[in-house]
Amino acid sequence: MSPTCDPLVRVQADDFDPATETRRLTAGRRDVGAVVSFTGLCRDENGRLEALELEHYPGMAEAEIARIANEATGRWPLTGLTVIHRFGKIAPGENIVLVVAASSHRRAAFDAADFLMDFLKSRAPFWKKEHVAGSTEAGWVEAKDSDLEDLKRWEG
Amino acid sequence: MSPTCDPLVRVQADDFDPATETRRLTAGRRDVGAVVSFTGLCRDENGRLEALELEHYPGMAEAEIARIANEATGRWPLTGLTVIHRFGKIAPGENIVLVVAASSHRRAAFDAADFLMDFLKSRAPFWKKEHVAGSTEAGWVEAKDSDLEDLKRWEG
Amino acid sequence: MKLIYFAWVRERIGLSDETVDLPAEVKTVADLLNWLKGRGENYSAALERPDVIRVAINQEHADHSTRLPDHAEIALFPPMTGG
Amino acid sequence: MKLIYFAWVRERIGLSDETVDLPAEVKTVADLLNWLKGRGENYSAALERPDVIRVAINQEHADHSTRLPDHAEIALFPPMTGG
Repeated sequence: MSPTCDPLVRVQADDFDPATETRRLTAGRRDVGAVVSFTGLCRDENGRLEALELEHYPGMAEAEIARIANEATGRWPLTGLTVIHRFGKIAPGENIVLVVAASSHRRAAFDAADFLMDFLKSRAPFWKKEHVAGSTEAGWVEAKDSDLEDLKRWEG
Repeated sequence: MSPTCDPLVRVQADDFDPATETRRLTAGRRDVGAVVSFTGLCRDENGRLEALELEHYPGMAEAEIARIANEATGRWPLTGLTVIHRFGKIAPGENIVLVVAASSHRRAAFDAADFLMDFLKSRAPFWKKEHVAGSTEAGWVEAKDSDLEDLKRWEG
Repeated sequence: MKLIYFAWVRERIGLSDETVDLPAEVKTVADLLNWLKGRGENYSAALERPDVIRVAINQEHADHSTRLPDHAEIALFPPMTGG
Repeated sequence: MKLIYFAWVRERIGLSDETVDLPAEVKTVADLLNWLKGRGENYSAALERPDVIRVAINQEHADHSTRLPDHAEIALFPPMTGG
């Protein structure tokens, strides 16, 4: 009954264009009623952040995101799903992560995008390091307990 | 404490470009960490739909969307919020409605966009009529009870 | 009083808007709907189920129990289906 | 066994990856973490709180109680902070 779709997963150093990715899921189709896109950007902590550096586990990053994406397409009737996560140095204001979920139904698109972001945060093998202006020390961002709390929203 | 923002509300016959609207909320800023955009499209019911016709109440449509948008900016710390709703004839595959919510925080952006759509559906004065291929009769789309259920998610 | 109609309420009444003089006993939105129903078959067809009719007074949603202001734009329409 | 380290685990150990021969008594992920801690100050600094260390076996998340396969790529890293 549920439309199946094959998620598109990319892990890359280059920037992405949310508009292009959205068009890929809607162009020439008449069955898409809702597209939810989430873009996560590098946010400046009080003007002191020079850049984020994102380390990742090549191979596992793609595999783990694909596992989460496939779980989402099994849970919600999606017509399309795209997930892109960048690695490397990223300046404030730049894109880090993109999730685009398309469906015939509004709630499915919202929930799938929300679910993807919750699981990416605590299961995709990426680690953020902060490069701070005027300092040679770079510090690893600590995981938040709330990230694990977020996962519980999707249980049961 | 919460970043205040002045929502941008437009009610128009013309199409819109989600990418342009998203850029408007992020360009030149370093404080935006999350952008959630929802695009509602005209979906074809089993290949029989020729077009939707959207009637609206000019004046009240803008005012009511602005009331809902202002409620959202009061509830969540948003750095930007844009809502665009089209009226007139809209073919399958075309855009109907856009909500873009920007925030420092992921959950605020998701919740605000979700809230906006729930309230737009049952409070913004728009009515959809379906023009069906091979028929001169056009039928009004009926409101769903589930639309009112959706509002209850935001109580309390 | 300025009355304005939308969607199938407009189609069934056969008018987009009109200006009417209300009798003194029409005090609330519910009174108005009831009074309009008696104005002809087109009105009774449009308003046969008053409970589903939504009302806005001066472009704000209003309950059926709301008292009518002296001068206002009263809009009658079906449940909304935008978004 | 191929071991691979990320983020501050990598920095503290001072290696990105290495291949080690494990003694027969190292049977689970927890055994591995305990054994590595004894290999020097860099390892004990990286693994001082084994409970926060996340582990992947052949690129899939694994519990500390998981038995180690004979040949595998075992990755050790801090809690993830992507997204």
